Amino acid sequence: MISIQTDDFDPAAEYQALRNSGSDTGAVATFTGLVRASGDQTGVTGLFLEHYPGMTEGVIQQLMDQASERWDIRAARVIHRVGSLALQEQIVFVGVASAHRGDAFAACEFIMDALKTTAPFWKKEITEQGAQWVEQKTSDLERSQGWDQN
Amino acid sequence: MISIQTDDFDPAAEYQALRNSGSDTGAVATFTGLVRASGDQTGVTGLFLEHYPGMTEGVIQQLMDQASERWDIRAARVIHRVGSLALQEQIVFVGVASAHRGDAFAACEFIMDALKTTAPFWKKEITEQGAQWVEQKTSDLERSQGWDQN
Amino acid sequence: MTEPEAKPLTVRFFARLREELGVEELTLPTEADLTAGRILEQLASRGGAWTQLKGSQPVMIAVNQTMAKESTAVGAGDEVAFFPPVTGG
Amino acid sequence: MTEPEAKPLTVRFFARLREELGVEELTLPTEADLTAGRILEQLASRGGAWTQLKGSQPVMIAVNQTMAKESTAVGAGDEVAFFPPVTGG
Repeated sequence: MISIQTDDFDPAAEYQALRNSGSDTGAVATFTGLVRASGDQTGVTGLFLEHYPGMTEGVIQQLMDQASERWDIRAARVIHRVGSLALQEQIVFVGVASAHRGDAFAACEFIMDALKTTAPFWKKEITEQGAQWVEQKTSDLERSQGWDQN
Repeated sequence: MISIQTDDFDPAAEYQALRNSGSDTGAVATFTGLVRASGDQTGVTGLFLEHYPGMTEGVIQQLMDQASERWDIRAARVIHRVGSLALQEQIVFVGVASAHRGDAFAACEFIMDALKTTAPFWKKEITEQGAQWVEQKTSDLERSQGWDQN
Repeated sequence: MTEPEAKPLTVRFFARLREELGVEELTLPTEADLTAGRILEQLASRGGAWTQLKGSQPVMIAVNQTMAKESTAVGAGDEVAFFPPVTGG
Repeated sequence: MTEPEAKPLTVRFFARLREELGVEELTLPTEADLTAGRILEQLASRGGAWTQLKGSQPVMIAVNQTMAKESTAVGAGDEVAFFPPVTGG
């Protein structure tokens, strides 16, 4: 399940869907990203998120397919918000259900890391001094490339 | 927060507590373990879990302290159930809030892996043929030892 | 017989590029041996904010919603997108 | 002056060991140079199910709720626990 949406989401509902993915689901790993006060700048009061409708969903589907080839996955769900978000609002949810925790953790982290460097989303930080597009992080690229070497 | 309890728990409430751990919390990673049908045996209908009151809480606290020394953690919560659990019931919850996702993922997975090999819990699988204590997995020991080499 | 009307090529911009160029989408006529890189050169030659398309900051390219390179061939009916490195999640 | 009464040493068993020995907790008198391993030997010499304490299956040891070894010294007032490898989570 992939959803790109302006509305907030409910991680509890996502978790329940993952939990109910079969009697051999023994592990559910989830990640939620939140708007925090210190990003590229300090004193962040909100974000504006833009995406490339169609391509974004396609890229995330490919990441989920890659994860399914690599790990035993019973269910996976990705939600990413776009538009204006205030401090501490939820930005992104990635959840994976598997028989075993190793697969659930790895697939969840892989999807999140790869999403950050390959899915077409762009983030603008809002501070009292104005708005500024966020620069891509070398550390994000390195985390994502790390999965190629495993 | 550490709780060893017979009652079920609500991952949504745990997530909210982690999410509200400060304006620089940008990442919440959670893991939930569930009773699944195929364990050491197939056709598992339930589990019985025993622990060592006092020592169990002490060991988990040490793991959380170790995680805090190693990663930037804003909050961490561990819940583990004991007693009789039916198929698909929740067994364990580990959640970590951090500024960054790398720290949240690593600390959550470390605590879970280390808990499995060092916290005094013992699991008995119930099938229609009877009950049988679960044997420790070499794979769990290897996963846990992997953290020493990082 | 009438010649079929050539379908145009759509170019889209996102995020900082969209804002600084003041354009979300434009259409270009197609020509022989066209590539995504050739389009970048043509647009950069417009001057002003457009020069950044061949400037020091990286410009990512997608053709028909798949990541592409400057050497990727493009033609009639294709959707070419230019955008800064992605920063979601 | 009266001699202080020697505090006993508590031994606890968990999980499969608790079930197969049919004992959850017992107290032992203390003696000089006692170790966790010496207690295992003494208990194993009781025969029957007790022999597994020195058998092929690993027996984990905790002294005062901290993981310990056979060589760990124990004495009056200590809590010694024996259990199979842990399998929680």
